[in-house]
Amino acid sequence: MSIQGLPRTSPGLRVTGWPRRSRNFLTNKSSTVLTAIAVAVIVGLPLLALFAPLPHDPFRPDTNAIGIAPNGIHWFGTDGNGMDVFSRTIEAAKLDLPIALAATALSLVVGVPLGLFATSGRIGDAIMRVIDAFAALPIIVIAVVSIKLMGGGATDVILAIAVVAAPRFVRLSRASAMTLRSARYVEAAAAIGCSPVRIAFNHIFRNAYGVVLVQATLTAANALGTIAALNFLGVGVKPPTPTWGAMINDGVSMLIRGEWWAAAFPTAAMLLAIASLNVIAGAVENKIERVERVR
Amino acid sequence: MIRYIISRIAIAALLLFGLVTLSFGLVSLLPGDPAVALLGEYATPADIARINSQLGLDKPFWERYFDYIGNTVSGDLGKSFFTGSPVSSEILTRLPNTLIYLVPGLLLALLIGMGMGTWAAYRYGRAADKTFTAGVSVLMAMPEFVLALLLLFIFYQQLHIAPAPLGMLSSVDIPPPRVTGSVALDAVIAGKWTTVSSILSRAALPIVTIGLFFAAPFGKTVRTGLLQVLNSPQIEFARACGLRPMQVFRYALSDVRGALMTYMVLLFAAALSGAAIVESVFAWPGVGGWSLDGVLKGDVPVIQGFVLIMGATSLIGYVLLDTLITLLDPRTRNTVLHAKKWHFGLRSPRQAATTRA
Amino acid sequence: MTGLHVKDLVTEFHSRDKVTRALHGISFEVGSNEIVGIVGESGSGKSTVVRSVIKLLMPPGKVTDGTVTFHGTELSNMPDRKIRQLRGKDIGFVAQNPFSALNPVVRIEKQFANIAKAHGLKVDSESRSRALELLTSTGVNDPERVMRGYAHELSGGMAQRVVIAMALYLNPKLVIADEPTTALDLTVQRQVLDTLTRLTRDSGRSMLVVTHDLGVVANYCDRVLVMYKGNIVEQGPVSEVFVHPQDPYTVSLLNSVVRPEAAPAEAGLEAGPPEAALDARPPEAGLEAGSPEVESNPLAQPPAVVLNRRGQRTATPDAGEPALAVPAPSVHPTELSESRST
Amino acid sequence: MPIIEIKDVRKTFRTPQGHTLNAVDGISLSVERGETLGIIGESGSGKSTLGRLILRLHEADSGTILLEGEDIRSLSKRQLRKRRRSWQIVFQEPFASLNPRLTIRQIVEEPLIVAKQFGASEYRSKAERLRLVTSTLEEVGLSEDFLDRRPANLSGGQQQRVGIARCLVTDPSLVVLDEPTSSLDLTIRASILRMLAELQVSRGLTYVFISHDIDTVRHFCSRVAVMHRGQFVETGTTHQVLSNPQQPYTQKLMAAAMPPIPYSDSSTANASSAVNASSAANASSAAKAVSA
Repeated sequence: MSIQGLPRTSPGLRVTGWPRRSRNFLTNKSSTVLTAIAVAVIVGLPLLALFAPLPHDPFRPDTNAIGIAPNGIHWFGTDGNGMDVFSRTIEAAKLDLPIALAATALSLVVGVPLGLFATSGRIGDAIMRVIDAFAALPIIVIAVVSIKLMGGGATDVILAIAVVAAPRFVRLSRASAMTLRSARYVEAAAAIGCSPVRIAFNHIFRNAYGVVLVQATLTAANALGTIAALNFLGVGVKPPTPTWGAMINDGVSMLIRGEWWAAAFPTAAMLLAIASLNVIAGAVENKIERVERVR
Repeated sequence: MIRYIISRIAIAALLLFGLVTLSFGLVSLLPGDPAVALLGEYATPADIARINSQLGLDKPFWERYFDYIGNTVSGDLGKSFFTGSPVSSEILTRLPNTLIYLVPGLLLALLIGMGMGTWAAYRYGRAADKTFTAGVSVLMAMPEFVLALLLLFIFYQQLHIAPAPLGMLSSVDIPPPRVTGSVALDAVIAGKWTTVSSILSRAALPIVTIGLFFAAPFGKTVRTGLLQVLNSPQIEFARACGLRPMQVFRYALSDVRGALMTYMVLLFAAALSGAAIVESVFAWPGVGGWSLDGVLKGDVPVIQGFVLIMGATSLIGYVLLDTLITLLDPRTRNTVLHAKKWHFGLRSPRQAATTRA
Repeated sequence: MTGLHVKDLVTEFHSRDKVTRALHGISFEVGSNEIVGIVGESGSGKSTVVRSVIKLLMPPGKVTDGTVTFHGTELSNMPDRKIRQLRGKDIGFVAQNPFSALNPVVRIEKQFANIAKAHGLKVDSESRSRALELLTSTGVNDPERVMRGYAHELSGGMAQRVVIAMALYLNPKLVIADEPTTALDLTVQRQVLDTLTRLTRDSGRSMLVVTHDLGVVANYCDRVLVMYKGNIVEQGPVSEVFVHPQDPYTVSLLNSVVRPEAAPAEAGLEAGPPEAALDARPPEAGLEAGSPEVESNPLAQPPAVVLNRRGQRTATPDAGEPALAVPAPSVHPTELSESRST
Repeated sequence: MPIIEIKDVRKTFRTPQGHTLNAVDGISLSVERGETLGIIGESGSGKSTLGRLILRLHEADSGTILLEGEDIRSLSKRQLRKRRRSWQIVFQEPFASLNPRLTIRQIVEEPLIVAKQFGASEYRSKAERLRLVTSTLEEVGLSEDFLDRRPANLSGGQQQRVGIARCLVTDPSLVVLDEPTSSLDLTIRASILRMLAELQVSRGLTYVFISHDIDTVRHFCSRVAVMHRGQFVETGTTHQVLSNPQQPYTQKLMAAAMPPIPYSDSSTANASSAVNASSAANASSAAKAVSA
């Protein structure tokens, strides 16, 4: 349950404060700084792409500068078509990150109520059986098929990723609702005459949302990887619109020749975004544990 | 016992049927006309109609559905719209190619994950554990294709140890005579050891990719599971009885066995469905790349076949696993074998144990 | 030197930024042929004592000072390998909950065999018959069937008898029992305790019993150690400590028990302890007996606090007050040390 | 009119394996206003289930349950929720029964809000609710400082006080106490019991006290029912039942109790207090002979 010897919140202090210590080897202060950086990356990258002036047009190939290494003009070099890697890497954030976040939000909105709803009764059982059958299907194929099914724009990618991720939330929220339903304080709430709706909101949801939130952040990180994988495979948003996955795919042939920059920079950007989301997930988890481990 | 097995089989059959329906429904709704895709955009309507009737696409939906189920049951998964080769035989030739790197890759993951996870659990809170945790977070943040590309860059481009990612056989290798259809198996049968070793050297990077990629989640599971058990009264009592560290470890392992087996099957399913990625990076002639191709082209029978086979494989895996876990654990084994006969009272052993605990 | 001698034992729990002391240098001994009880409430450190003595403490718990001598052998600086050989063979351990102590997926027979193997003994029909014999003497009926079966097939009392048999399997000189009957039903507790003490006394062993039940101590122990917040506040023969308690904490502990001879509806209800002082322990304490965090003691400077507490106690017999409206002074050190650490 | 009158109540559980367990097997009892009925039994005897059946926290399979003359088994769910404010329960595990995310104030206020929703006009004003919460907390020995704390920041005894305050805030007539002190430390138990006894007098409460501890029941209850395998094996005044038990099961239960007094009772005494070894050995064999 809890970890011994950890400082508890002193009585006057609210338990809901920002986490002061992380569970890994980072100290309190650096953990907070790290979280701040992570949030800055996730929020800042798309904003940068939207509002900041890019040094080159990310869509216009320069036939005089094909595959040149990073230099003062092309900070990240140019790719095989002569397009500026730096501008495209930033530009891709405008698409990749919002798609990942939107897909997560969508799966959250669909999955959580389903899970809370599926705790009992025939309909609940039926929902779970469908989810189980889904789990047996190859995920990437489902995603590809659903994107093909719908055409291949950004919205379609969002829908496809949401379809893949939603079962996770159904399971998770169902599991925590099931556990909490038998919690003693829920019984106590029933004993003082709380209505089922009041119990659901004031007692069950209040204690379940934290876990879901952590999972949501992790899912967003995962979605980012899946989107990149799909784009890497050539499914999803059409070229020449830059996405990290597609850029990496373009860069592979150069990579084999030893011209690493066209693939390396979008990869680094993507990994940075994924890592940031993971850091945020860790921070959220810590915050929740702060409440839970004092039990 | 027999009743239990029958019930398991019945459940599996029911799920399989649902899967067939799902794969048919999913794919039948694909937009776009396969005939157009096949003939190109300038095909005449007459040509399209001819192709459609050839492919049986002019029949009503329900008729196609029942045809599909009938064919599937008899083992006929249809023919590719594009190459015309039967889907079932394509899968049979390609699946071994996929398994060549997938199974050793997963075993490698098991080895690494188990070793590192155990080590981290035993050194909980110390440098080794922290390194492990950090390593896992890095690996978990890395999508499979990035890992594959990274390995390729290091071992092929920089160190020149690994061969080029150009498939299973190079042009200089002589393909063995066809016996089973699977090149690797045929090479073994024909005794062409140079070909076999060439295949193995090309499989090395995919194996390492899979091994590293799945070692992270596996190791994490091992560590969490062991940590829980190692702090349990059961292990404390074993230690208090003076059991040797290896004996204690075996006790701990017997407790997390079920969870690890479950995880292994889950990983296998995940690896199969992610095969498309690894295979497209290494141009591997496996079942994943082939199915991806089919999906991209809208080759309906190929997609259906792949979804069905992969789904069925993981389903059967789940059911087998469930049965195995139930039978391996004496607590649940008794429930299954002699239902309604308890050694004591009315409560089940599990309940009795938990209420007392 | 026979028996177990513990001197100035200090155990601490080390976390990243602070150290909490669970034991503040305790000393006691268990002579041969003697049954000694350790009583205390949750959080008093009584379970940490036994784990420190036989080095079962898991990190971040750590014995930082003191010596433990067992029959003339110094255990404190003994290598792990040697200690392991001692456990089970010279010092038997009876766990609290038999169902969580026995391995659920290994047959009882095999668990006996594993103990023998661990100490380099041959596993044969002889070692098996010794186990059967022990099971019989602990009162297990149909020991043959029990040996072939699994833990979950047993009732609580029977399972605890199996645990006792395992603890005594290699004929240890000392048995350490950690709340041996807490997990059992009332009617079974007595039988199991009778068995355990009979087997201890009959073969001239000694035993250290950890319990929170004063009844167990009164009925089965020769001597008693009373623990409070990581200190032994009083020790002596049961007949003396229970009849003429000296330490105010022991007094309040004994007072809080409802005595049979007292008049109904009065006794126990009026003679309450100064709860304010006791009730202000850290929230974790008392939630999960046996786990290390329960034993952790947030008081940084125990002796001062103990003195403080004692002075407090003896001065104010505020037993009947509806406590806690005004927290007693001894609350503050706890809270202060907490707020400092956060 | 008795405050509780139940007749031939039964409750059967189905185990996951499809076995049936008669948790409560045809129990009838009545409790008068102001009385404390003790229900004593070992774990699994069905005593907690009975407590929950009385308040209809579990649905009984058959039988009648009258609380203050009302047949609660025939009340609609909504009517039942409305009436809950008068019939309350205190749980065994104080921490588990408090929502960790709520403050003490929110926890104790919740019954008032529920009552307000059912039209109790006296709880309409927020200030009035706060006054009630504060005064009830004070009654159970918790100062205003506790209002904004959360359960995790309280000790076990304080948590149980909050649990008691929550059930008293709506001024109930009947309280089921389901082992209210068994998970608390010895030194805290007595003060909680003392407080409960005081509250009973000052508020005119009726208690059903569920426990496995004979000594606690002896001092807390006016009448006792001994429960075993879903049935009452013996009932009567505390004095009757516990001083002169008639049924073998009750006798067994009594014999198992261990009084914490050395040399207390000759029938259960053994050699434990003997100081030197040889006399210990002798006496233990003597004790064996006695118990045999």
